[in-house]
Amino acid sequence: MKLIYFAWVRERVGKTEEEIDPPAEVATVGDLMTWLAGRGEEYAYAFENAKVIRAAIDRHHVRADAAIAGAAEIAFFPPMTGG
Amino acid sequence: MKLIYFAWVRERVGKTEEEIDPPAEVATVGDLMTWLAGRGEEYAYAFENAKVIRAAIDRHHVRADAAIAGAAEIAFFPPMTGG
Amino acid sequence: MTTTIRLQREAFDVAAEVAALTRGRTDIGAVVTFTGICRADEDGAPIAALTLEHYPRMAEAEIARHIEEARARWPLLGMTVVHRYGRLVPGEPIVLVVTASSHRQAAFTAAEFLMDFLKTRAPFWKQVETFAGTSWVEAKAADDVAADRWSAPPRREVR
Amino acid sequence: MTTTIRLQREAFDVAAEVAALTRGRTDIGAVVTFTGICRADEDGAPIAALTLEHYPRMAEAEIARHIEEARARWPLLGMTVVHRYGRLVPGEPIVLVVTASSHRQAAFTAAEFLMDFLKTRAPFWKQVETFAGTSWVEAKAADDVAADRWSAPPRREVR
Repeated sequence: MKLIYFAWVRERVGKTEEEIDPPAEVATVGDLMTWLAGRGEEYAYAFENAKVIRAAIDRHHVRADAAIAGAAEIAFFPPMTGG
Repeated sequence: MKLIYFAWVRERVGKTEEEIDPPAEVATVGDLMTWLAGRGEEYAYAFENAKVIRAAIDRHHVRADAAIAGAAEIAFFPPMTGG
Repeated sequence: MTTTIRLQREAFDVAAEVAALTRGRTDIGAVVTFTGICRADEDGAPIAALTLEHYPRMAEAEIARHIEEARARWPLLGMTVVHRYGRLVPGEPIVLVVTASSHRQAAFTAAEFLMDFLKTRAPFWKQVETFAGTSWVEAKAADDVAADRWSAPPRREVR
Repeated sequence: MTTTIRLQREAFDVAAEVAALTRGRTDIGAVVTFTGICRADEDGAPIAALTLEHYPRMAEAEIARHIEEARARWPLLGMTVVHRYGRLVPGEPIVLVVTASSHRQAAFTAAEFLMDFLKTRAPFWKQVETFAGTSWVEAKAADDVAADRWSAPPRREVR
């Protein structure tokens, strides 16, 4: 699946997007953030306070308990500040 | 004092404005409407339902119990429908 | 604060009024405009035109009093009210309110406040011209209800 | 109903957007516009510019979902949302919402609803450029409070 990062999540991870293939036990968005945080210093920094990070699956807002099975594109970003 | 009429009050009275000199016992806006209603058929028609008619003294909205002493210009009109 | 009140027969230019209120300023973060337009129907019946009658000096004074009240109640940076009179056909603009503030809530709230008061307290009267004759538009109870909500203390604290 | 959603780098023309929504129609009685403008300060500190980052396809989809919700909740005749991205300096417009209805209350309410959702749910992020460096604007609790009021059934019945 494809991951996309925005704003300071993007800056901390150091990339705008990437393809990943997480292990089967990574079932939810929350699991995915925990798994990502273990991938290195920049990910640990980006996801150190996972509670404030928002996620979208295939361009719909989801909560941390949303299942990632079947997702084509998962985005992580800070709370939005548009308008 | 000067009286000014607007909208259907004006149409019923048949004039846009006039100078009047009511007797001393006409103390309030309500008294004035009653006194005007006795001045002829067109006035009786205009003021037949005095409760719905609004008044302004010197360009400020007033209630029927407002005193008319000292007023230079009193206006009578239906409820407003601007905007 | 920039305030403008104009009563006129002519149409108005919303963009020009907004530009006059905001030009050269960088403290304004929110501009709300309300434009009231003559519809082709009134209470479900087709109309040919509206004729607006007004009480000239009082209309200006009454609008000024409400602009002053809005200024006292909300943190505004500018307000414009333009109201037309005379004969207007469907599709023509009748009234314009523009409010400017640093934040959106004050701008929205003040625009609604000014419109509710223009509907119920500004000395304007609409005469409807139908294909059968003319009649005076009756005041709507819903407009009085809308205006009455401003008698209570400001209801919304969010900005 | 006419609806327009556009995300763009370029400035927008409020008058042209309103004209596109109302041209040739005589059923629209009320048009509300909201323009959000880049201020020269953020939380009291002077800024040099804002840079807006967005999530392109999701931003359009999310705005479309809220336009659809507004259409279901209020009697609207047209809605336009234009949101800019990229670098903007103080005084430049950021966002435009236009709503049209036969009566004013629906137009005002839908414009506030759309703005509250653009602030809290549309995937845009503002980075502030000060004379000392850059930082990301933090989401404001007041904006969440404003958005939460729409979860309850429509509060105002007046039109």
